[in-house]
Amino acid sequence: MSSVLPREILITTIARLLEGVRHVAVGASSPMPAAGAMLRRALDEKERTVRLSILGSVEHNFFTNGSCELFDSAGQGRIDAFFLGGGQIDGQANVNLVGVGDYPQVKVRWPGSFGSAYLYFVVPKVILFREEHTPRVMVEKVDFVSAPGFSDPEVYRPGGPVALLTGKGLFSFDKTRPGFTLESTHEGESLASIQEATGFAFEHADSVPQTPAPDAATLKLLRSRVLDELEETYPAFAADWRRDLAALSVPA
Amino acid sequence: MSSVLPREILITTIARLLEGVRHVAVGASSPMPAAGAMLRRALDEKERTVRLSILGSVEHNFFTNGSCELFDSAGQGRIDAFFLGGGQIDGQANVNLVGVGDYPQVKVRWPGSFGSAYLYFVVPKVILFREEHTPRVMVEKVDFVSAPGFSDPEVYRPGGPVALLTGKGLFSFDKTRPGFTLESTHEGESLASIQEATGFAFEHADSVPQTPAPDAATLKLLRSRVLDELEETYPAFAADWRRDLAALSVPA
Amino acid sequence: MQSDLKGIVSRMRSGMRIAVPVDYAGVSMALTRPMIEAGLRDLDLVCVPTGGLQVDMLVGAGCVRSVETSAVSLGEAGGAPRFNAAVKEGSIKVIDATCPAVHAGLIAAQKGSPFLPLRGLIGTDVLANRPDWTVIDNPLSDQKDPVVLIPAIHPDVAIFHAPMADRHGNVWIGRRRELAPMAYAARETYVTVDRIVEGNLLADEMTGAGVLPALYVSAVAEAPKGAWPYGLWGEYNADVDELKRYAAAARTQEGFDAYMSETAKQGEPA
Amino acid sequence: MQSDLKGIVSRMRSGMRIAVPVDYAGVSMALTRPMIEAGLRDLDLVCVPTGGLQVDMLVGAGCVRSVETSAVSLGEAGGAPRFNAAVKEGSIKVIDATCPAVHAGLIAAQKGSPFLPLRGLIGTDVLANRPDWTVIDNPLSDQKDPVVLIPAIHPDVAIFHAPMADRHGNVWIGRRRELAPMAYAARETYVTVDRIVEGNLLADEMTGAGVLPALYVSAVAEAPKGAWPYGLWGEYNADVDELKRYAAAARTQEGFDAYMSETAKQGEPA
Repeated sequence: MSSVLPREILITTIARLLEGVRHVAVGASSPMPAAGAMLRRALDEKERTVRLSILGSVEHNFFTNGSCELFDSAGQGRIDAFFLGGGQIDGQANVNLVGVGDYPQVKVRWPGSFGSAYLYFVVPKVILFREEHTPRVMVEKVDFVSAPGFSDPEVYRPGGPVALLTGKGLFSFDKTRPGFTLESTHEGESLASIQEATGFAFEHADSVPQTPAPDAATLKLLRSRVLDELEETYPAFAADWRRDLAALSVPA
Repeated sequence: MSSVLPREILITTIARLLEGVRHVAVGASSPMPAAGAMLRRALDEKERTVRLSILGSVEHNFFTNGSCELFDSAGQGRIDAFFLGGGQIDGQANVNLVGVGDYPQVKVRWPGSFGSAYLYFVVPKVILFREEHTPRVMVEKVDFVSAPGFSDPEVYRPGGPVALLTGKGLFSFDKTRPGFTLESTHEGESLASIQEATGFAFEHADSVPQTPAPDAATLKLLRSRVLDELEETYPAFAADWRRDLAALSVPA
Repeated sequence: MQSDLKGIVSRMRSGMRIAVPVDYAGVSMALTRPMIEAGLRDLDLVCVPTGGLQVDMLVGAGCVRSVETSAVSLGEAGGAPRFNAAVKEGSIKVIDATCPAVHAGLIAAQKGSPFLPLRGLIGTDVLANRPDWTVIDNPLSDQKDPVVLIPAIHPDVAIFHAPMADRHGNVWIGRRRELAPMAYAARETYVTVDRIVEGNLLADEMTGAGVLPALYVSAVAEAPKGAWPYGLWGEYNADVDELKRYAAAARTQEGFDAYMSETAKQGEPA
Repeated sequence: MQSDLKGIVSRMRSGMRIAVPVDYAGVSMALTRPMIEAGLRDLDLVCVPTGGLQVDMLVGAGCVRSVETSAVSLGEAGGAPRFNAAVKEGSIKVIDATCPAVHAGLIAAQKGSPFLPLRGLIGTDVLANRPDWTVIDNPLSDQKDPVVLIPAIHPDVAIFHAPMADRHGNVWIGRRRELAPMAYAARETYVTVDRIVEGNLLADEMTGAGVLPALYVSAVAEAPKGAWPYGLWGEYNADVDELKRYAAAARTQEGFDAYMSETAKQGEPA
């Protein structure tokens, strides 16, 4: 088990969450979601075509109508999955990409909401992905709602969050409550360590399983084809990964 | 005077109506409006650039965003003048491009309203141009309003009709009445002959002047440069014109 | 992705709403006869924004239930004889529009929006006959300001003809950008092309600029000169003589039927 | 039509609303310093749909009154230091948007429409802080269906950088189509290009497909590598080291001032 890198478990988990999708879009600086989508594509290639759009990439760009096309195609229902991070994420899956403190003169200003206030509503599978899992990120209530985790029934909302994946564990989201359920803890974490790191309450089984590592075949695919593909768009991330593999003394 | 062709008087009149415009759009099969715009462009070339967009033409196409771009640019206020015909035109400048009789099962069906129901509202100078001047075209009331000649004050309407040019005469349009005023009669026509051919009432001075013919310099420009330019897009019309010039025994 | 004319038509069903382009933008005339031969019925055509020969033939062959359009004509060859006859007889429903309203409906669908507002139209009989169009008072204005809302148009199928596609299904539409909203708005898009090219049209910025990506294309079939007797921008001109021959023949239903069976024997154009 | 950087900046005025593109679409960095040197003040920037170095520099130089944007950052080089500081100090007004809302506002202007409806947004603090955005109940629905109306955005000026233009003022924007609505919506559009080419870009269907026509272009200036340190699609990559150098320097106003006067001496990039 210690022969698998933490990021490989994250990427494999992302690929599992993407089961059944046809078209995934990821942000420009999102190597792990991209890797997860590439793994999904490699696993599914005999059954279906999985498209991967990486914003700002030339190689992984299916768009020819400018930066509005991502939003248009999401509105058309042509994007099945998307990833959102967040400076703050709260227990109702609200996401804050704007800042900490009283808006507009926030104490800490982040870039802004980007397309979240739209995509979170229309993309069926939105995966919240943030490696940093601390009480300052996983808060009880966000200071600014860039995009809300759930909406009243009269609001047009074919999309929304399905999961929250962090450096410590994987949660599913139940929009009927609404709230998160801890599904698994990553190696080295426990229910207690996650509760301590999380500013919001969440549900969990009495005994929470560990996040599964990839099987040997998947791991091989990941370290060969996916890593090679990833290198084209994210050379620095791929180099890092290769270095860590070398340190593991595992043949890459 | 008889050394000037009727169409040359029409084209010159169109050019006069286009004084001051920067961008004229004409339909695909509108050689005379196109010729009028080309004459305007030639006359003004030292003072300003007059753009001419001919729908469906490659040579005179400034557009790269498909067939919606004409309407978009008109909505942006970038088209100063446009021409409309009409199977029926009435005394309030209503235009019918759909058919005669009870809609929808009309007795005579014409192609349809095209973009008139929009462009008539937003293009500042719409020139109604129809050579056939008979009671069946110039009616008291159109059977179907493809586009209305005037609108209530609360309706957004920066554009509308400024003139009606026919094979018999030139009318101006007064939107405050609303109604037409006969400004001039073409050679061979009179107030009486026009009244007889017109199904709607119109205002007129006691003595209606004759539509002026082009001066010698303008006529020269028309028969050289404009005719040459027109030939690229409307070869059949240009050939006709040259034949008639030859028949006039006027050196073309 | 790659298919043929029969393969494409086998994916169409009677009762579908089908979007077709204006005569100069690339009409897939190559699909017209296979659609007729497949016995499609009750089609609801949406002309983007006007129709011509393809519409007239489909109407003449009895395939059509309704036509939403800003106009139908054969251009230089005159009025559309079978369409005009059907309107007079009341055998098809004509839903008169105006060009920018058709574009607005497709762009609303492109944007996943329920409607687009459109200026103009107030006081026309076009509006008066469109119960699906709604006039509201502009909520952003502090004065009375009526504006028309055009609902999104969601065709089941869009069909058109283009100069080329690659084997991935990327289609080069050049500056005929109205073809893109048709495809964005439609559930399925079928394209015929003069030629299939090697390589990837998206790989190069110059060709990529004019591409409708495969993401929106359900199937492509090669059909050389597939717009004939219409022309194709940058490729070949319309065959006006043929359009006139059709126009003369189709003045009667018998003449139309004779034209269709005669030209069926001729096969593809030279 | 053809001009130079100073000629273009001389046509801008303090208090204007200026639209600028996203960092990867062609930012006219070449115009940034001339705008600062011209002493422009109280600019209202509209980022289409996000901003970066150009916005941060204009803010740092005191040219800006407000920024309407979906985000401002230096991408890989981190947060936008002068923008973030100005937001915290309250010395500029930030008007937070979301990407498709900026596009919707420009496309409304493109279409001459007063607004465009946009899904999403309901329940966000983005919406709560936009008194200019209005929620209505969709008039075309028979159920309760709230939808947001985004008013048209009419910039006084749009500026961007592109690979090439011809002497007629036609600008090749390739597949960066968001540049077109910026120009359609703006009263004036100023473009810098890496090179001016002979001939007419509209004369050929292949190049024409990627052209913003001269009709929408007020002036063009040649500025080789004019997007630097940003990259230009299909031409050159971003100079991330330079962006990082800026990001480090501009953490303080003094550092920003020093960077600007130092790089002013350097002149144009290699």
